[in-house]
This record gives sequence, C-alpha cells and structure tokens, in this order.
Amino acid sequence: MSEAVSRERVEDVLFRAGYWLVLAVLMLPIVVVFVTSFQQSSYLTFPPSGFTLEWYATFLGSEEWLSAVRDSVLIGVGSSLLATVLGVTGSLAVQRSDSWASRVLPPIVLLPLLIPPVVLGLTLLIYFNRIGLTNSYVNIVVAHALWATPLVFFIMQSVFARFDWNLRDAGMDLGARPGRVFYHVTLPNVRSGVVISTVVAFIVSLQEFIMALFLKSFEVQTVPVLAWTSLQSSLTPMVSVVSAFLVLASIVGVLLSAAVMNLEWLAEQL
Amino acid sequence: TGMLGDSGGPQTLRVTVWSGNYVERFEEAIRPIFESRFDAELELVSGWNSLLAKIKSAPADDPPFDVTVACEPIYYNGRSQDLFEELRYEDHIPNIDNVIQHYKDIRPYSHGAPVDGAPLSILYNTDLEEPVETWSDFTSFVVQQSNGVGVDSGFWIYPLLAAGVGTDAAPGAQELYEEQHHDALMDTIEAWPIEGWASSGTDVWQQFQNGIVDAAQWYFDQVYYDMEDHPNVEFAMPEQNAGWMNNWAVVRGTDKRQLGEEFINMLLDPEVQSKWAEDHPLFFTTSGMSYPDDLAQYLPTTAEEAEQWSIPQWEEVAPYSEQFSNKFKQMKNQ
Amino acid sequence: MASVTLADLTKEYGDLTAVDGLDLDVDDGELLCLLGPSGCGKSTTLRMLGGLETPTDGDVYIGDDRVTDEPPYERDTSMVFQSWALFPHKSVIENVAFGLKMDGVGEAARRERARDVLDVVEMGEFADADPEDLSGGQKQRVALARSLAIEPDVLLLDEPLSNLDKRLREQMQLELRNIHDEVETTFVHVTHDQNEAFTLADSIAIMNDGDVEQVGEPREVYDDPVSLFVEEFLGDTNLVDARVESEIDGGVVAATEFDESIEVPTAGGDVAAGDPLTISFRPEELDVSRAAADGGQSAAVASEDVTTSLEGTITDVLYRGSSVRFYVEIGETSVFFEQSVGDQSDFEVGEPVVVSWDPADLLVFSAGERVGRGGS
Amino acid sequence: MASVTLADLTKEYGDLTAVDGLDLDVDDGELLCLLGPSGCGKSTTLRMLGGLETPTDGDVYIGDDRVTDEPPYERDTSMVFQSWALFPHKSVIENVAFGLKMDGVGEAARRERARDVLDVVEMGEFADADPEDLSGGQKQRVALARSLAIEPDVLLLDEPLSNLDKRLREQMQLELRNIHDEVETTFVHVTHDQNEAFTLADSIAIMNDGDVEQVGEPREVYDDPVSLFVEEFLGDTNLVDARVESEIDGGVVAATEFDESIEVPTAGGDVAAGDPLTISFRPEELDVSRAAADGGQSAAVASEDVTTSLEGTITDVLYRGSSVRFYVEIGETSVFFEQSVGDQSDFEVGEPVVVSWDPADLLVFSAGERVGRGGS
Amino acid sequence: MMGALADESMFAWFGERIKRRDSTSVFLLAPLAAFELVFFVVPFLILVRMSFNAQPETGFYETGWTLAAYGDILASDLYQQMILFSFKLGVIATVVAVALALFYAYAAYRADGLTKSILLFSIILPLLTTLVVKTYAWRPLLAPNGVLNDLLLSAGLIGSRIQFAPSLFGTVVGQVYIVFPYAVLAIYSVLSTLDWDVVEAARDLGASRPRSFAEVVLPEVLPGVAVATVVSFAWSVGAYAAPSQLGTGSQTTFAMEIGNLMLTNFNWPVGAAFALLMLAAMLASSLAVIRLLTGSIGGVQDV
Ligand SMILES: Nc1ncnc2c1ncn2[C@@H]1O[C@H](COP(=O)(O)OP(=O)(O)OP(=O)(O)O)[C@@H](O)[C@H]1O
Ligand SMILES: Nc1ncnc2c1ncn2[C@@H]1O[C@H](COP(=O)(O)OP(=O)(O)OP(=O)(O)O)[C@@H](O)[C@H]1O
Ligand SMILES: [Mg+2]
Ligand SMILES: [Mg+2]
Repeated sequence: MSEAVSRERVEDVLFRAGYWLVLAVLMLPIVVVFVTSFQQSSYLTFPPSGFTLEWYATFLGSEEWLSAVRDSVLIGVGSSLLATVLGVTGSLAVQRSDSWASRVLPPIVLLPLLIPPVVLGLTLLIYFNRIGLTNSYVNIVVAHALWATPLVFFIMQSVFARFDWNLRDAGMDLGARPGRVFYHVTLPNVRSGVVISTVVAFIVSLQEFIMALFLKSFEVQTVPVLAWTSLQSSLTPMVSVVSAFLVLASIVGVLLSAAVMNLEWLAEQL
Repeated sequence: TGMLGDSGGPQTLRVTVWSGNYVERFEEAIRPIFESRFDAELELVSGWNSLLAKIKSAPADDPPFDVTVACEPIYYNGRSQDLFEELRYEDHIPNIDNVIQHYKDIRPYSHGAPVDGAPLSILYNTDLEEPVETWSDFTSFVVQQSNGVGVDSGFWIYPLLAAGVGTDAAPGAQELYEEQHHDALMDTIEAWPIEGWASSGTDVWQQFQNGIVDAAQWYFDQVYYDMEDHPNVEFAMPEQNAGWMNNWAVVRGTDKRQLGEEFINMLLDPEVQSKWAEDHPLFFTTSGMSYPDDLAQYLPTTAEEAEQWSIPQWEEVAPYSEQFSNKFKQMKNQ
Repeated sequence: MASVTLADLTKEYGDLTAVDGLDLDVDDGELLCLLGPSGCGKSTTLRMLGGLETPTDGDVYIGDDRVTDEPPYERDTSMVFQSWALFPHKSVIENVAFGLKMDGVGEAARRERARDVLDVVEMGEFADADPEDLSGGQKQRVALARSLAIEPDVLLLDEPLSNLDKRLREQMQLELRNIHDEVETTFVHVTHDQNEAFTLADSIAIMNDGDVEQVGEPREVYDDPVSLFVEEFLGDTNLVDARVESEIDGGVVAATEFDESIEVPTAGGDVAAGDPLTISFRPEELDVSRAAADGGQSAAVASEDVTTSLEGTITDVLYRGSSVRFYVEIGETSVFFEQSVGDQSDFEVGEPVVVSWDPADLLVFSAGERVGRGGS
Repeated sequence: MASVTLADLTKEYGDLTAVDGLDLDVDDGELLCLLGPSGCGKSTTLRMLGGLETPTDGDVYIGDDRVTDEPPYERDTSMVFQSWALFPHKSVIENVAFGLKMDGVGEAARRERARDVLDVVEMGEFADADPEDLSGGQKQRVALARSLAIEPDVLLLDEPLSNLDKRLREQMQLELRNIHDEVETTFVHVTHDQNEAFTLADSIAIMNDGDVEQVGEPREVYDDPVSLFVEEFLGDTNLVDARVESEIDGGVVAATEFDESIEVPTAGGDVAAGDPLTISFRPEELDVSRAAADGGQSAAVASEDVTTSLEGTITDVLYRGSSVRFYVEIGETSVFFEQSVGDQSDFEVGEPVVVSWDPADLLVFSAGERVGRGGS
Repeated sequence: MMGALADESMFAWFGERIKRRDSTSVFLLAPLAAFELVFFVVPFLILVRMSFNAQPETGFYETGWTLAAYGDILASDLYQQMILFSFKLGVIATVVAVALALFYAYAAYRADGLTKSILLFSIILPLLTTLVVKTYAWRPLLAPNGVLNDLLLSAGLIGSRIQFAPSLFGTVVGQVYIVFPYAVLAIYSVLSTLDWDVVEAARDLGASRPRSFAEVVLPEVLPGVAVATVVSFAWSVGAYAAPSQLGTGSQTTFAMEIGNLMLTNFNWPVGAAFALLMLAAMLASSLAVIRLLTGSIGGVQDV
C-alpha cells in the first residue's frame, strides 16, 4: 500500500525536477544573451566583467541596425501574412475535399522545409532574376513564406480538425455566403490557431538568415543577416542587444495584442 | 535612394565590399571622399561570398551592382566567366601607374585593379613559454604542447600559404604551385596541432578566450584593432609572410562602367589610400601612399618588402585546387 | 411555409450509398417525423434538403421550385442541428439575429425581431447570455429561435432533443408542438426515438437503409406496419417464429416456437405451406390470467390443434417504476407483457399463467414483409 | 467481489463542494445504481471509489481495507467510462487484454482470457476490429469486457448506456443484468435514467447535491420516497399544490389547486393548519371514467367538502405508440393519466371525465419532506 | 470544331464546379496551389535541370545533359562521410529533441495555472531570440573554460576541463536547442486534444503512470511526434548554424558543404545534385518515419 504511495511521490518529484531542469537549460542561452547585452567590454565575454547601457545607446543610434530591425519586422509581417493567408485558405480547402489536388498539395507544401536554405536561396535567386522580380522585400518575403506556409498549413490542419463544421453549415443555412461565413463564423472560432500560426510564421522569418543572405540587397537586410555578417569580424555585444531588444519588443507586442484581444472580448460583452 | 526610374537625379554607384568591419571602415574612409569628388551617390552592400552567384544569376545587362571587390578565387572565376568588364586603364584609370609593379604581376589586372589587401598574422597566448613569431613555429615544441592552433576553416588557401611559407622545400609559398613539393607541404600542415577551425575573427578570439587554442592564424586587418581587448593575446608579423589582396572590378553589363572605372581610379589615388589607411589597417598598392606611423612597421612600403609576401595566384593553383580542397576537408573531418 | 418533395434522391459517399433513391412528399405546414435507426441516412436526407450536401442523383423541390443545386444560403430552409451549433463567440441574441443580419436587416429591426422570437421560446431573459452558460434545453431553444427568426418556409430539425434527459426531452417535445401550431411552418423533424415521433408528428416516415419504408399518420403506421422492420422499430413487441402448416379460411395454421400450432390471419397474403413466418404478439394485446388450478384450460381451448391461448410460466418480473414487465416462458420461447403497478394481479416468478389473444390482433410477416395487410 | 463502504466522503473543487459528506454501503455482489440529476456528484463519487480522484475528506473501504490513498492501479476496482475511453490505437482484443498485460499475464494466456470475456459480451467476432469502426453499443460492450477481464472486486459503471438509443439501451440493460448474475462482482452503476435503475438495480441510491437522499430496493424507494425530490425524480407524476385547512383523523383536509378541498393522509406527520403541502397523484393510481350525463356524480361524492373524486375535462390526448396519455383539466391545474392502446375507453378532447383515487395512494410532502411516511 | 467542343465542355465543367459546392474549395485551394507552383515547383525544376549540367574546369556550369554531378558525389568518400555525419547529427538531434519535447509537452499539458503558462512561454522565448546569437551563446557555456566546466570543476565532478564545444556534443546541444521549441509546439498541439479519460482508464486497469504514458499517451500523440520528428530531422540533417558555430571542423553537414560548393567552389551542378540526392533521402526517411508513426501518409493531415 504505502509502497505504491511512496513510489508515486518519487515519480512526482522526479517529474517535476525533470521539467524544471529542462526549463533552466532552455533559459541559459537567453540569460547569456541578456547579460552580455549589458556588458562593458566591446567583445562578447561571459560572465562579463562590468555592466553598461552604452551598447543600447549605440544600437539606438545605429542606422544600420535600426533599419535592419525595420526590415526584419517588415519582412516578418509580410511573410507571416502571406503564409497565413495561403496556409489558412489552403488548409481550409483541403479539409473537406478529397480531390486529387488536395491530396497532392500537402507533400508539395512540405517539400521546401526539406531543402537546405542555401540551395533554396540560390535557386530562388536565379529564378527571381530570370523572371525579373528583383525587389528584395518581395523576394525574401516569398522565400520565407515558402518555409512558413507548411508550418501554418499543418498547424491549421490540426486546428480545423477540431473545428465544429456544423457551425459553418449553420451559418450558410442562415443565409450567409461563404465569404461571410468565414468572416462571421469560422474565423472567430479558429482565431487562436490563426494567431499561433501567424506568430510561428513570423518567428520563422525572423530567424532565417541564409536565404535572406542571398536575396538581400543594398536597401534590404534583416537582423539575423546583419548579426551573421558582423560575426565574421568580431562579435560585439551589439548582437546581444538586438536580440534582447527583439525579445523585449515581442513580449511587449504579445502583451499588447493580448490586451487588445481582451478589449475586443470586452467590447463583445457590452 | 536608388529607386527604379529616378534616373533624372544623381547617379548611384552600387559597390560590393566585404562584410564586417571592412564595410564599416570603408564607409568611414571612402564615402566622404567619393561624395566630394563625384556628383553621384555611393551605395555599399557588404557581400558575403555570394557575390559571384548574384552576378551570375542576374541578366547579363542588369547586374545587381556596378563595382565589386574581389580576391582569389573570386577574381579568377569572375574573370574567366566573363563576369567583369575589362578595365579601360588608358582612358579612365591613369592612377594604375602609381601601383607597385609587383602587385600588378601577381595576377592579370586586365579586369580588376589591385588596390588593397592584408597580411596574415600570428596570434599567440602570452602565457606560452616562448613567443610564436614565424609560421614554422607552429610545428615547434611549445606550440605542439599547447592547447592547439586555430586556422581559417573557410579558405584553405591561406592556411596552406602560411604552411608553405613555413616549409623550406621551396621559396615563399611556391610549394603550392609545384607539385613535387605538395607532400612536404601537406606534411607540414598536418604537423600543426590544429584544434580550432575558425570561420570568423570572432571565432578566433572566442577560441583563445575559451582555452581551445593558444596560437592562431588570422588576418591582420581584422585583429589589429581588437588586440587591445585581449590582453593575454599577442600578435606577430613574420617577415616571410603571406596575405590576401583585392582586385577591384567593374561588373559586366553595368550601365555605369565609366563611373565604376573612375571610382577604381579614385581608390588608386595615393592620397585616398593614405586617408583610408588611417581607418583600416590594410596594405595598399601604390607607392606614393603613406601609412600612419605605427602601421608602417608592419606593412610593406617598398616593392622589396612586398615581394617577401606570398599572395595567392589562382591561375597557378587552379589545377590542384580540387585536390587541395579535398585534402583540407579531410583534415577537418578526421 | 411550403411543401417539400424529394424525388429519387440518392447520395453516395464513395462506395457507401447513404441515401438510396428516396421519394418523399411533405405537405404545407405539416410536421413530419423522419424516424429510423442510427446510420440509416436521416441526417444525410435532411442535409440535402437544406442544401448542405449535394445529391448524387435525384431532385429536391421546395414548393414548386427545383432547388437541387441551390446553395444553402439561397434556400428558404433552416436547420436546427443535433449539436445545436450555436455560435460560441456570439451572445444569445446575436445568434438569433444572425440570419437577419445576413439578410441585411438593420440592427434595430433585427434585435427587435430576435427578441420577439426569443420570447416565443421563453428565452427572452437570456438574450445577452453567452451560449456556453446555458443548459442543454436552453441551448436547444436558442437554436430553434435562431432558425425561426428567419421565418423559413421549411424548418429542419436534426435530432435536436437527443442530448436531453428524459424529463427535459418530454417538456421540449410539448413546446415544439406548440411552436409548430403557432408558426405554421413545415417541419421536418429527424429522430431515432419512436416515442418522440408519436408525440410530435402529423405524419411519420420510417427510414431504413437509405430509403423510406412507410409514411403515414402515427396511429396508422403503428396499427398497420408494412414490414417487420417497421413493426420492430416502432415499439417493444414479442416476435415469434413460425412455419405455415396449412391454409384455412382467411388465414393459415402455423407451427410456432410455442410448440403449439396457432391460427393466424393472412387474408389476401400469398403464403404457402412450409413458408417461414414471423408473428408479432404485441404485449398490450395479450390477456394474461392465472392458470386454473387443474391446468386443464389450455387443453380445452386447444381443440382442433389450433389455439388462441396458451399456458406458460412466469420466468422474470422486471419492476420498472410505474409499470411491471413480466416474462412468460411458453414452449421454446418467451413473451413479455406489462402491467401498471396500479393493477392488482401481481404474478410471481414460477407461477403458471394463461396467455390469450385475439387472432385479429396478430401481425404476420413473411420474409420481412407484412402478410395480409389491412388486418389489425 | 467485495463490499464497498464510503464514510463521510467529501470532495471539494475550490469553492464548489461536489460531494458532501456522503455515506454509503454496498454489499458483496450487489448491483447498486447511483441515480441522480446531472451535476449532483455521481461521477465524482465513482471516481473517488476508483482512485481517480483523491477525497478532500472521508474514507473509502473496499472489503475491509481502507484504500483512500491507494492509486487506481493498486485497487481491485475497474471503471467503465461514460465515454468508454477505449484505446483508439489498439484492436478490440488488445483493449480487452490490456489490464492483464499490466498484470504481467503472458501473451497467450491473456489473449485466451480476453477471447473468453469477449464471448461473454458476444463480441468474439470483433476481436480484431478497430474500436473506431464499432457502433456505440458494441463499443460499450468492449469497454465492459475490458473491465471484466481483470476480474475486479468492484465494477464501476459511469452512465455507460447514456449514449445508446432506446432499443440498444434496453438490450444492454438486460445483458448487464445477465453478466452481473454470471460474474458475481459488486457493481456500482451510475445513471440519471430512472428506468435504467429500476431495470437493473438490486438497490438504488438516489443522490442530490452531493449527498445520498435515499437508499433501498427499487420497489421500496418507489413506493416509499422520503422526499419530494425522490418522488419527482423517480417517475412522471402529477404534483398538486395544497394548503392544510384542518386536521382530521389520520390526516388533514387540504385546499388544492383543483379548487376543491380533499382529504389527505398525513399519519404521524407534523403539519398544522395553513402549512403548504405538495400532493403527488401518480397517474397509475388514478381511476378515470366518463362523467355521468347529468353531471351530478361529482357533487354527490363531494359531500362534506372533501372528495376522493373530481370532475374534469380532457384537454389533450397524446398518442405514444403502445400507450395514450390523456391530460385532464381540473380547477386551476391539470393532471395526466395513461392508458394502454389495448384498453377500450378512448376519451376524446373536450369530453368531461371523473377522476377518482384512493386517498391512501396519495403521497404528501411538506417543505420537500415526506409527510406521514409509511403510508401508500 | 473539336477544339471548340472541348472548350465548351471545359466551360461547362467549370460552370458545374462553380455551381456545386466544391467551388469554394477550388477557389480556396487556388492561391496556395498557384503560389507553390510559381514560387516553388518552377524554381525546383530549375534546380533539377541544373543538376544535369556539366561542371567546367572553372566556375559555375556548362549547359548539357550529364549525370556526372551525381557520379561525383556518389564516388566521393568525403561526401559519403559528410552524408553519414549529416544523418548522424539528424538522428541524434532528432531523437534527443523529440524525446525531450515529448516529456516537456506532456509536463505543460499536465500542469495548470502559472506553471503551465511558464512552461509554454519558455518555449516561445528561445524562438524570439535571434538564431545566430542564441547558438553562439552556448559557446561561453560549453567551452573548456566556460561556465559548465567551472561548475563541474568546483563541484568536483570532473578532474580536468572538458571541451564540450566545439565538439559533436556542442553541435548536438545547439541543434537540439534550435529545433526543440518547434518539436514541443507540434506535440503539444496534438496532446492538448488528448482525451484524458483514456489515460485514466489505463491506470484504472493497473498501468502505473510511466506505463500508462507509454501504452496510451504515446500512441495517441504519434501524429504530433511525426510532425516534430520530420521538422527536427529535416532541419538537423541540413543544419548550418549549430555545426558551424559549435562544431569542430569535422562537424560538416551536407548543407554546409553545398554552401561551400555553390559559393566558394562555384560548382553548381554538383551542389544541385547533392541537394537533390539528399532531398530524396530525407523525403524517403521522413515518409518512412511518418508511416511508421502514424500508420499512413495521410496521418499527418489528421494532426
Ligand atoms: N461525410 C460522409 N462521408 C462518408 N460517409 C458518410 C458521411 N456522412 C454520412 N456518412 C455515412 O452515411 C450513412 C448515413 O449517415 P447519416 O448521418 O445520414 O445517418 P443518420 O440516419 O443520421 O444516423 P444517426 O441517427 O446516427 O445520426 C452512415 O453510414 C454514415 O456513416
Ligand atoms: N475537475 C473538476 N473541477 C471542478 N469542478 C468539477 C470537476 N469535476 C466535477 N466538478 C463539478 O462537480 C459537480 C459534480 O460533478 P459530477 O461530474 O460528479 O456530476 P454528475 O453527477 O456525474 O453529473 P452528470 O450526470 O452530468 O455526469 C459538478 O458541479 C461539476 O461541475
Ligand atoms: Mg444523424
Ligand atoms: Mg457524470
């Protein structure tokens, strides 16, 4: 009797210890990034010897880094929107159809994820040049969307699998055309899934630097590209500063959008 | 700036340079001069090594940039693939005459003018019992017993040049170009206790800091200014040395060929190079330029000094390049 | 309000034929119950009616219009879903006003109308509630109100009561009836619960395997089932296997599992000696009394080898609250009958009883089809 | 097989007390039905019994062992879940053999045993099927087999039949009964369907709001409910509000919603003039006949201002297959009674009838509690 | 005449489509299909074409039709070594990442309140940190004189400093760190739909907690595990950042080598052929994994 009970206790303790340990390890590099963003010396050391806000000041005064942040955000927003629209509509279409197109499409959508970004980047570079599409924003947005779309697509597949399709039927039955049904009925119900997949898409774009390296131009370069190229010479705390800045900005963004959504929810209640 | 269709305004010259602190210092030194001398704007992009791919994949009459920096093997490949315009020295680049002949002899300069470059340097931990001052010291007992040696993992030619300089089979790094010495060359480099494969200056400093290496090969221009941050690392410039050199080229199909040539001409102006040297510890190819005083002791100022340095001659090494490349990869992979 | 006609309606899902050449007419203003076992194609039929599914073959008419290819939002039908399908992110009144909003009715007008309909289903006070907070019965009424609000010509109800417990279900059945009387819309109501169908329907259509077996008024169908399937489906009955022995006037004599031959009415039926039959002894038509002490009664009635009463033994008494169900073993089989607990004749297990019936009350089936229909 | 004792069992979820100091004994081999409305704490009680929930307070004994803190896999109980909870990625036989596998029974032995149990529930031929492909009733039987396979001392069933249609449900009820007789295990069966409880139970425990209101044999509980809650919950009945006017021998005279005063038995009860009462007229205890043409009968019986019969008017006739339900308006209220369709007295809407009863059959409640218990 | 007829019937077919309800699904499918066609399928064909070109002495490619590039790759010991290493890294990183992710996702699923929020948020945080930097951040932690060594030394667990990075170990840590959050998300999204009753049923039938996890939870979340595995595997086999920042020279994946081939050696046909060969190998192993884990290829769609 008490044997089983005490075994459960031990299991409990091990289980808890396990996930807190993983959590701690997960946070280690983040701690390094944050701490080094305040360090005094001009090359990255950990643990650092002194602290300063100087690098934040440098960052905020650096046109190059600021415009990289702007480009990253623009491209992230562009590609996550594109991927979300394509992934959501595509996944919606595939859901309830058994045409050949809807069977062929999912593996094709998955394929770009399996191709090394060097290859995908170079191939796209050649292709974009051939068709004369040389706007770097568009190029990088498309390239990132190729990676983000499968993620959105598969996340939405699982979301739609849990969606109650009767609601859509009910909407149509009550006289709403497909577009309005989507807007008034489907979307509000899968909103959290859409938000999650958009965020994931944005993150993929925010992280990707190899395709972006190929497709960048004079005007356009993203943060990870700049971070990667500046790694080539010497790693200043600037890279940490930008990361810390992006993390903080995202957290603020998440909190803000949560607040906005709640406001919306509040508005709905009134 | 530089949007499509605004050809009415001042011209924009799009120039590719190396990334990292090269572009930062280039920007500081050259942009003001360029803007004061030309009625044009300068747009700099720091290319990674994808620049040839970009030219190659672009339409022949619409390259992604107008002027590019190039070293070997990029210069060689660009030239042999017709990706660069031939330079019209007579008409637009009179300053070529300022260039020390030795630099012009290293490679054909028909498609690219030799402008700048940097020597390799040796970095070593000051805690070592003896300083590491020549390339042959990498095989010395002190280095063999240390944590290890760090070398560039991306461009095999530079570690091999250094090894060649440190090998006595042939003068300079001639071992690279003469097949009979290849075995001796490989024996030398295999004797180096390589522990760190660095792909950037950052890597090298990290490897020192993290106790992975106690000596390393890296590029003078990238480490010179960072030395002060690393009190336990010293650097040495052997007299018998190797290095890299840029040939600046005008990209094929550009509609600003002349402006590009004039830009290169500007880079060959000793005055410009002197100014540039204040910002960036590079060596320059004209005889008339002068270095800020502390630099002059490290960099060649005369043709004789320049000839002590082995700079890659791709034409000579091309037949063996695959073989070297594979050997090098095998070394890394073992 | 409009009549509905389904003509040779068929729906195939791959290899599976869910609805198979179904014909059905529903009159203007009628409340038709579509009754059938799980998986027989009721929902599919309803969904084709509402336009939520495209028929593989056949046509749907509402009034005189062929609407087979019309999308759901163009049809004047409205569906109350089995799961209600209330929009979870909208308040009760927004749910009800949704259809009107889609019709372009202005904010004020549609809220007023929605409020009126909510009052009809007695949900006025919950107008601003969140559907999630309602009980099952309340949700059901909101779903109904949502459909009623657009004043459809035909209201489709897909087992809207199946999730409710017995008490609530009965209450809702009455309410549905009242609403139907009030709004005068054609209702097509799907259910698999025969009690519900009897309580509600003007007429009942019994489906089996993708087709309608029988349509008619509840009483008519109950009294005069066309097939064994309908008989079995409509209520609890005792089915006894038999085999035709000989023909007599207006019927046959059949050997039964009771180990006795009995006379059964097969007037007009086409059966021959040796045919297998199934005979339905409905429990409410059985007369049961204590066997006489000497046990001779059975033999007395059983003159001429046929009988209308048999002796058996009570084997089981199932107390079911207000009624008691008794099982009687007769020969190789057993039959049950029920008594209200108010009745005084409390039989006990093991007690011998005499079970008798009027041959005219027996329903006879051969190969699943009713024999000598028109009897009862 | 073992007895079960719950002592002062309490479970709180935050502020909500789901089970509130519940005491209950279940005998060895007994089949107890836990009956109660949705949300009254039935599942919670069962889950504490099975070890899936830890009580906030109180104890659980199985046999003589206190098992309150034992994890579920150490208890000799087994649960049949409301949702069946079959393992979707395992075949039917793997599902059934699962418990034996966990007990370390060898492959061959456990498959053989699983096959035997599947045969008991008549699912032998589906051994290799995927649970997803089974119908509801079949799934239910597999869930049962899975629990039976480990031969638990106590089998816990959480509304396992609630998802089935009426026919299948009744069939499964009988099967459950038979299985219980066969395996001789203690069963605790949760349901909110009173018919099911009557059909199955050796004894019934009626729960309300986290506590047991009454425990006893089905008949006992039906005949002698301790409270209005039990009376209402156990079946359809007519509840009539009344107010005590005066006391008489063995009872009181009460003014009712019928607009007439009647005599009601309250022997031993403690009521005073002016107290509000609720009187239950069970439909099966009402006698209904056509009113005499002159309409004088009612007045005749109603001498002395009290009456055991009243005149009313049929307002509604609900045809329910084998039975017919009639609603009679009397005074301000209406009562219903039922007749089998076999009976000949077909009343029609609008027809005046006389409803009479035996006062001894009335159940009287005051403030929800039974008054004068022991009557009936 | 025939053409006109065909056109007409095409028209009729379209009309029918539009009228029937699957028209919506055709319209919905169109943007994605068009996007993939224009921006993926066509460039992909260019890549395929490239792999059949000939490789000249210097630079890029010479138009032609030859299998030389494929031959070069298959004949080279060095490439075989890299392919082997790529798959080794792919398998190790995937196994570690997916196993940890399974555990972590389960912990998050079981936790509630603040703990749950913390666990979930801890997944998002690394995703928001620039990849280049977060990978690099492991170096001061894992280096011979880094934090981990300091800790282990002062705890007396090791006698002398160990080079955790650069090394295979460091590469795996870095790669796992990159793919772990995605793996958790993939598994968690399926886990969150798990019917808890089933687990309780298992425990009720005598399965201890670890056992019920293995017997019931695991098979249930296999579709999520499949997605996590495929994504982790694809990204780990083609790893770039982690091996180049945390590996020694011998941690060279095929993706790094392709980068080399295409950008330094200007050997495009070989690069393209290499990419395609690896794509085929990865696709085959991914499909095998999916089939193994979910019983069918369609399984991924049910996720
Ligand atoms: N979308 C579908 N794809 C494939 N088969 C389907 C589909 N919808 C229904 N079916 C099948 O068609 C048959 C009829 O289904 P339908 O839903 O009409 O039954 P039903 O009579 O409403 O049953 P229930 O009473 O259980 O709701 C069933 O066998 C079902 O499995
Ligand atoms: N895990 C839980 N957390 C909070 N409240 C709970 C939880 N489980 C049950 N409850 C609450 O406890 C009360 C009793 O629940 P329980 O499931 O025991 O009811 P029940 O009698 O089984 O009802 P039903 O017939 O609907 O299944 C309900 O009010 C329910 O909301
Ligand atoms: Mg249905
Ligand atoms: Mg329950």
